[in-house]
Amino acid sequence: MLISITADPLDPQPFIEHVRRDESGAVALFLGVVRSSNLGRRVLHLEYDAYPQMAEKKLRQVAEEIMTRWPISDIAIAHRTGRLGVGETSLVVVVSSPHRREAFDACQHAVDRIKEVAPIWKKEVWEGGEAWIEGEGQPTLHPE
Amino acid sequence: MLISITADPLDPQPFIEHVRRDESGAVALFLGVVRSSNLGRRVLHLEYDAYPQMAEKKLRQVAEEIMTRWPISDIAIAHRTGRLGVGETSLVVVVSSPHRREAFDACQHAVDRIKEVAPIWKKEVWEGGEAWIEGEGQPTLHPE
Amino acid sequence: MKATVKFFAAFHDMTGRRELDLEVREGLTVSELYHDLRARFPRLADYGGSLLFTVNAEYVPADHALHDGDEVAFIPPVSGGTHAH
Amino acid sequence: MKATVKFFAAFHDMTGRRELDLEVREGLTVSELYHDLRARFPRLADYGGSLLFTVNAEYVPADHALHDGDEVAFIPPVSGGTHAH
Repeated sequence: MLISITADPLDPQPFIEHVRRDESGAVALFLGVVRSSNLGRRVLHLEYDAYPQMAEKKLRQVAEEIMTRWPISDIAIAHRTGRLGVGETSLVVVVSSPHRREAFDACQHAVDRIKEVAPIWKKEVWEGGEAWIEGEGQPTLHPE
Repeated sequence: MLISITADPLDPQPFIEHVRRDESGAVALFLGVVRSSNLGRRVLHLEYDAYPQMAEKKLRQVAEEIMTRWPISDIAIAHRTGRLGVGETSLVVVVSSPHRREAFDACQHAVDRIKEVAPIWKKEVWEGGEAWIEGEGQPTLHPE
Repeated sequence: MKATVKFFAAFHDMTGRRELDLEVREGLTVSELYHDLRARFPRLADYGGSLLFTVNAEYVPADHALHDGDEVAFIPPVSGGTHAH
Repeated sequence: MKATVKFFAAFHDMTGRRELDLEVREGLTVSELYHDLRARFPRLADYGGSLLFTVNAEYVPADHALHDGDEVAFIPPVSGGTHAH
């Protein structure tokens, strides 16, 4: 399991190598990428801000939850922070497993959960304005 | 769209770059990997054989079918042939799209279809024996 | 007693700060602390019920009482992960 | 007339060949061709109904008749893609 919050560009290759095991027949990978337009606005760049220690803890909880629920071999989650231009990768989720169905399911579920629980925010900067995007996810309050 | 049947090792990075567009917010990627055991046998290596021109044509048909059915930006499919050791990548499928749900769905469906229609076979080589694996998929006969 | 408040994202923009060390009274709740801070930083928005609170990097209810040395943060609805909804 | 037969995977192992140029009679069907080849290559297995035929890189029915210059291949159940079922 590998969890990373980093300001450095995200290259998926080391994460693929980290999760692969000799028993793995399948690796499912997701990249979140900055796109050039959102809600009709031309996006110049994004800024991601995180509460790093807490985000790392929450991503680790997501990874453990996924490992418990699906018979996968391993999972890696990396989230980038700071300023990202169009085409740059904000999120990498990689899952390895003996069979392909659970690799896809676990990877997709991990992406959904990350958006819900991780204290990470993005600001969209477009020509003539900018705004923190708030309200896509709302962490659930529950005893831990 | 990029379709490739190749004896060279598969590196996913160029395929990711090929499919990404400025409107892409999501990239879903699948790697098929040679695993060390199958049906209780310790696998030494695999050999993939293909009918190359036809496999390329069938993979292109799968890619076109996927592009028609889901609102994705682009898709790349690469299949390796020849001798592959444990941990080596036999199949790369990469899909980019504005939103993440369809990237996952399209990628997963493409992998399923590739196994059904592509004239590609694998031989498992284990200690003391080897066998062509036949019967996982069976191409459907239909007019084209 | 002492508490440290961390400001992220919109809170960083609204306060111009990343962190603030405060002297707070015993038993102060996190929502009371937020109310007090709005007097000091008038730009702090009223998030109503959609604002969450953390103490020492765990989510806590609004009526959670602070202890000496606690690290507090305010968490508006999160938007990490991808740019593709 | 002439036809070229391509052998892949198990067929390559069973015949020791990748390709074979043949003189075939007008109107010969692909399944008849396969039957004839089994006389020449006794190791060719009886796949029954699970064997598919292609002509010029398209799947065709077993009773498809050959034309001059056709490229024929025999397609046992495929197993490409991944090693993870």
